[in-house]
Amino acid sequence: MCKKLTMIGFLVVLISLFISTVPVIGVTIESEKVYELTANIIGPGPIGTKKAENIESAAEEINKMLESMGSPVRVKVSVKFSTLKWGPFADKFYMDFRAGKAPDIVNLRWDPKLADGKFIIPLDKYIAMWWDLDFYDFYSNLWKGVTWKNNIWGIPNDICPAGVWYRKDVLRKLGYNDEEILKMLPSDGKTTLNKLAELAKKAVDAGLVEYGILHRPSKGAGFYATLLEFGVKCYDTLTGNLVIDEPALLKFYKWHADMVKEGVIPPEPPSWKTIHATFVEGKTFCTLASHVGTPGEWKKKYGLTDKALENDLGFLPFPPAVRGIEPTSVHEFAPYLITTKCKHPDIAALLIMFATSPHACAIHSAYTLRPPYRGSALEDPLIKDNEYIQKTAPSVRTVQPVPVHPNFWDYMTRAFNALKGVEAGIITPTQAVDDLKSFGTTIPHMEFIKK
Amino acid sequence: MKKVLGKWTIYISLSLIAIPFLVMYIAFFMQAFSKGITLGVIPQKFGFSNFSFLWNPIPWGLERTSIWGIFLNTVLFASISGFVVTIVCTLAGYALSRLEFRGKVFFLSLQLMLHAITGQILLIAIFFLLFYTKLLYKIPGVALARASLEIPLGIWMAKGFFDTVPWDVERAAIMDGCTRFQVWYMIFLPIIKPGIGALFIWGFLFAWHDFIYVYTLLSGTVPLLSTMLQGLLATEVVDYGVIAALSFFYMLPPLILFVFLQKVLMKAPIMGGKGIA
Amino acid sequence: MKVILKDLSKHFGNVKAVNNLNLEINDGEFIALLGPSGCGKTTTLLTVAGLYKPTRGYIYFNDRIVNEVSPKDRKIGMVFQSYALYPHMTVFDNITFPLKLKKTPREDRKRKALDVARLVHIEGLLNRKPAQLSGGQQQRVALCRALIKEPEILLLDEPLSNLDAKLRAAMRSELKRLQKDLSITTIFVTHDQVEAMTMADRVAVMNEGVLQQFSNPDELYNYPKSLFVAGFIGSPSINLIDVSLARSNGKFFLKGKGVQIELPREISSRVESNSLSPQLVFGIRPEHITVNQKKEGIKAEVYVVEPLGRENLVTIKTSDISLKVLTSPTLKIGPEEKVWIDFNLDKIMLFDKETGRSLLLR
Amino acid sequence: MAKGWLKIRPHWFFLSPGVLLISFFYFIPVVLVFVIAFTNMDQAFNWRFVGLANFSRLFTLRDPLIPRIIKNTIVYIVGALPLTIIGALLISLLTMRVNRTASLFFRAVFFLPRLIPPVVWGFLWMWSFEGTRYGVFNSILGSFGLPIIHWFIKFPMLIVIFANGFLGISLAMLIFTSAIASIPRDYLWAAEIDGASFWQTSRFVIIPLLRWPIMTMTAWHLMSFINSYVYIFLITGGGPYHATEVWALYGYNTAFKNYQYGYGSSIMVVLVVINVLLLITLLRSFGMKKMIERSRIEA
Repeated sequence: MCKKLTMIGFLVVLISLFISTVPVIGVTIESEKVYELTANIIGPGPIGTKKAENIESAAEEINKMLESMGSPVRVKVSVKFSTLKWGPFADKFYMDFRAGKAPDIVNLRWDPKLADGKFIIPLDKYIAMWWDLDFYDFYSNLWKGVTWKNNIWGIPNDICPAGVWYRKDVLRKLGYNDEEILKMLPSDGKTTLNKLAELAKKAVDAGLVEYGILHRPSKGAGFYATLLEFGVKCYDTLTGNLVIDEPALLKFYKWHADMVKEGVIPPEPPSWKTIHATFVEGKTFCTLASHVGTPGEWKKKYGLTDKALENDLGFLPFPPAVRGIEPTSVHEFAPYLITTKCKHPDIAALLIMFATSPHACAIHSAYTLRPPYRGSALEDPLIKDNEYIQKTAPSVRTVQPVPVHPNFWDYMTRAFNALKGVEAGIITPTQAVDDLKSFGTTIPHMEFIKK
Repeated sequence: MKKVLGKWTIYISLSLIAIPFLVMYIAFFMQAFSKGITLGVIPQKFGFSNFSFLWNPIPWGLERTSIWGIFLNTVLFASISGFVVTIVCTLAGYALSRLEFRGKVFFLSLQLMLHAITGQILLIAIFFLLFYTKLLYKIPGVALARASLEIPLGIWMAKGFFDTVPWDVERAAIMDGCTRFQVWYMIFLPIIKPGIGALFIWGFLFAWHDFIYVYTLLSGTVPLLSTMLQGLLATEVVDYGVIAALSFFYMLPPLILFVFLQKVLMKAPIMGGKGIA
Repeated sequence: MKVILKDLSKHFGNVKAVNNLNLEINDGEFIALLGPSGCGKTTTLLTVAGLYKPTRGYIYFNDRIVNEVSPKDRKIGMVFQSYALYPHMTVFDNITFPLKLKKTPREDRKRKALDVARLVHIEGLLNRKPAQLSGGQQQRVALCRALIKEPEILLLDEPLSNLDAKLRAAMRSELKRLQKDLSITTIFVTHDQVEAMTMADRVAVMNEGVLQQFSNPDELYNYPKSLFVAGFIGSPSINLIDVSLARSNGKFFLKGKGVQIELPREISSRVESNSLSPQLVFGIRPEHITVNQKKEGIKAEVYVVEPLGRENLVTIKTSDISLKVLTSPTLKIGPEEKVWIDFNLDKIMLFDKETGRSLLLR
Repeated sequence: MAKGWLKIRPHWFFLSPGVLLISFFYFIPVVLVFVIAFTNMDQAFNWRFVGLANFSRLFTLRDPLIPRIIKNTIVYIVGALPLTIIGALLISLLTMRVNRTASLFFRAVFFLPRLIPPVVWGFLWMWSFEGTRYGVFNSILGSFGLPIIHWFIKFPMLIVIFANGFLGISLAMLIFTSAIASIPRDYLWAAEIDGASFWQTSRFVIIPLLRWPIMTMTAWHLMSFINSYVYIFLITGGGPYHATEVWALYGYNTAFKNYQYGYGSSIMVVLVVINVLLLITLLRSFGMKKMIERSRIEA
């Protein structure tokens, strides 16, 4: 309680400071001054709605404080929430932007093109200004994911360490007891992808499941993670260049082609709906398409029970597929960004700060079952007693961000497209690698690792 | 006996071609009006629950869009297109049917050539054109672009309507002292009323059905029924049942128009149906 | 081949196109189906061809019922009103099309085509397309195509109606000669009575799907069995006057508006035995009325004089009745002139007004 | 209203709106697409001219997808065009032979695609051939205990060809049936009396008489299959792995999916050129002037 009061005190000071920086201080203007802002917030699915609601409640909180201060200034924010997929949502943003309808705050998959194309503004100023007040306990690895050319461009608002979910009940039906299961698939991920595939094949052959292993139907962090499992080097951290790692890529594609042949992976990745539905129904043994927080979505949309989550499902980071690789967990997210079209970036930044407060973070976490993105949120009464969140929260610390490079997602798109071609049997693994090689020639400074 | 057998082979071969389509149509219909289907076509529970979007907001996240706003957008878009097609084509059709001027043959054959170029391959350029003229992402601008796709053939259609009017009517009107514009306005327009109706409906329907122009030039910013449906399909947030019901709702106005105005439409040259989109 | 139509009916929904038709056509005979348009004559022809299935009744070719035989197996040749020459084939291909379908060798086809083409004098046109031919030539090609199959029955559907008057007259005699030479049973549909009368051995007059009379042209003209036939046959057409029969002093009189005619004894006796109702129609052909200025007969007034060249057609009015009369051009009369007319009582016809049946024939 | 002006040049008054719109939405875009084809225009909308770079990428096979795209385009056209014309002919001929009700029914079934909006038609195909047990045909297979089929993996091009072909059929069928209906009945009767079977009548009489509609429909659909990509875009988006990506769709995707407007334009320029060449050939062989009647008032 005491802590909260000091917090409010801080904020009041802050706001008075802040208002003075905006030349509209209440003394000179009698009538109400209302700042109107817009925000476009994206999913995932209906489950991400708290990211939008948090902005709305941030505005309310600010207005309350302003009122208590007697200031005539008000903030009005209209938030639009979209359940579009990230790709189409980004398209829409670019179009809106060109049409002059860009929102002030937007929530996109982070892409350095946004910064290079002058679509968004850097936020270092605000982060530095309010570091002690608010941003001090964001997990530090998250900032890496939104840094580009020595600037921070977005505020993290969500995290989902991607990994492997599998069905323990299927393994039990195959005759393993819980101890054996934990030994084969330890929760730290120190096993191999082939072990997983072997079990999946057994389950498929026994007719227990329809699908052995399902991966994402589109590019994304989980896809990048599977590349890492095969030791594929996509990005050179030293030079900041993208890399095409032929031998590792070939291994990656060959493995998938073999899995399709064995019937473990379907030749055509099913849609998200099918992935989730069949996994919850127990018709899929293992999904590489999900992350720590996915059970939240399963519970809300697909009828997963707490008991089943407790007993029948198991999670681990992506296990290595080749020797010498550590289990990995990867994240990507859509941070809050402020567009260059924003007329009052200060107010937008303030809104974002309130919308990422420990309590707001806890609200989001509680609703989605995703781990909080800042440590102090774990203390919040909302999730303090939530066993699942408390249990999975540490996984965030080891998560690594996806590389920040303007062509990284183009690369992933191409690589994923080739994967689909390999699985469908339209091209061979060698052709897939050739395809990527020819893509590489169109990107400046691409590095190649030859066989 | 041999003849009877021959008849049956005809029926059977026709049915064989038709069955996959019938299955698709029936599955679609059943999906729209039931909770779900088994065996491809057999509905589980008949009802209108999928149509709840008619009185509730569309289940599209927090973007609580009412179907009726989108419906009105679509009506507006299609109507503008219909009007533009009607006005431009009745004007030009008259000149091409009744006036003699240099380059007429060239103009007419040009229209046929332009119609053959579907406009889809010019979409990139049209995108930039609209962007620089500040018409991009605005219903009137895009409707104008969409209407211009139908104008080449529309001019031919309109010419056909004017051609059916006997020359003596025009000769009489000119003797009575009409100017050309008066002839057009006071004599011809009333005579070819059904043709004008057909032109309007024609422009309206193609705009109503259009996807790629709306998707590329209006997308997101201003949803129409076609792009909204495609968006729902792409995002997978709603069931197939709701999508089928929405599709049904989307298809209904043109179907009703078509059934009621079939006679008028059929007066239009049959080429009115445009190739693939 | 002998063709017999027995109780033949063809209905289209509620429309009875042909109703209970009975016809017997002898081998080698040339008959015409005559009637106004819509009388069912073409339907009859198409039914004989097998293109229509009879609703009721039978068609016999010789003694065989052919109701179920398909057109191609009926050994018929047909010429359509429009000729139905396939526009995309040459004359030769058109003519030999039936043979081609029967997979006749090309050599045979050539030979036969030449034979038939010679018959109708089109051997020089074999390589042309139908569009390059005149109407008469097209007609001959169509005939050729019908004949090449060596049909036993030839069906002609108004084959001359698309030709101009001069050509039509020429084709008439040619068709007739050809038919006699080949002695094929021929059924000829026409609405032109002159064509029917000049060409056919016998003419079947039809009206509204019902056969009116089937007899040779002479009989048809002079002894029509019904009011319809009397009115339909003959140009200029017959004069018909509503009359009633009256008897006085053992003599019979026909009384109309302003006319009274005494019937000769032999006619009146027949009338007496036949007639039931007193309402009759009196008919007399224009050439059987004589006009004089000698004040003999019924007094009348000239209304119009139409010179036809060889004769004049004079319309004459007496009381309220107008009559058409053929007079010699030497008789100089003009409108509004007073004349007197006389009927050739041997040639008069009498019909029952209600049934339309002739009262003078058995 | 400028009456005097109207008197001198009335046709300008009547034609100007049409000329204006057509110049704006056809002529200027054609010029523009040629100009953009020489830039490396991307999302940022910068006009930077790169000379022939786009075209050299296209023609020297530095884009390894090009052979695949060309092959797809050829397979697509070679498959869909005959399907459309032969299918439409077959259906029109068959429906001619059945009774009225049945013929109306079948024609309605095959005409319906034209009344269905593209998005819905796309959805119908996507959903019917979905590779999971939720797809219409797989759910039927499943209920008979048969394994599901990954339609879009096994027959992607076939599905696209059929989806587009039957759209073509709906139009061509309409044209052909009305053309058949306008053939004088005498021709068919004459053929029947001459002893032609149904197929012989069709082959020797009906189809030769339909030469003009068949030619127009072939030309029409050839252009249409070359230029349009909406249905492929909706059904497969060009996938899986470019298996159904035809030239026009590749141009669209390059521009609007990958934001390479410049390269996309150069792809479309190729189509514009092909169109112009094709049109010139077609117009020559069809004799355009014959189709246009002269007016009969000199005023």
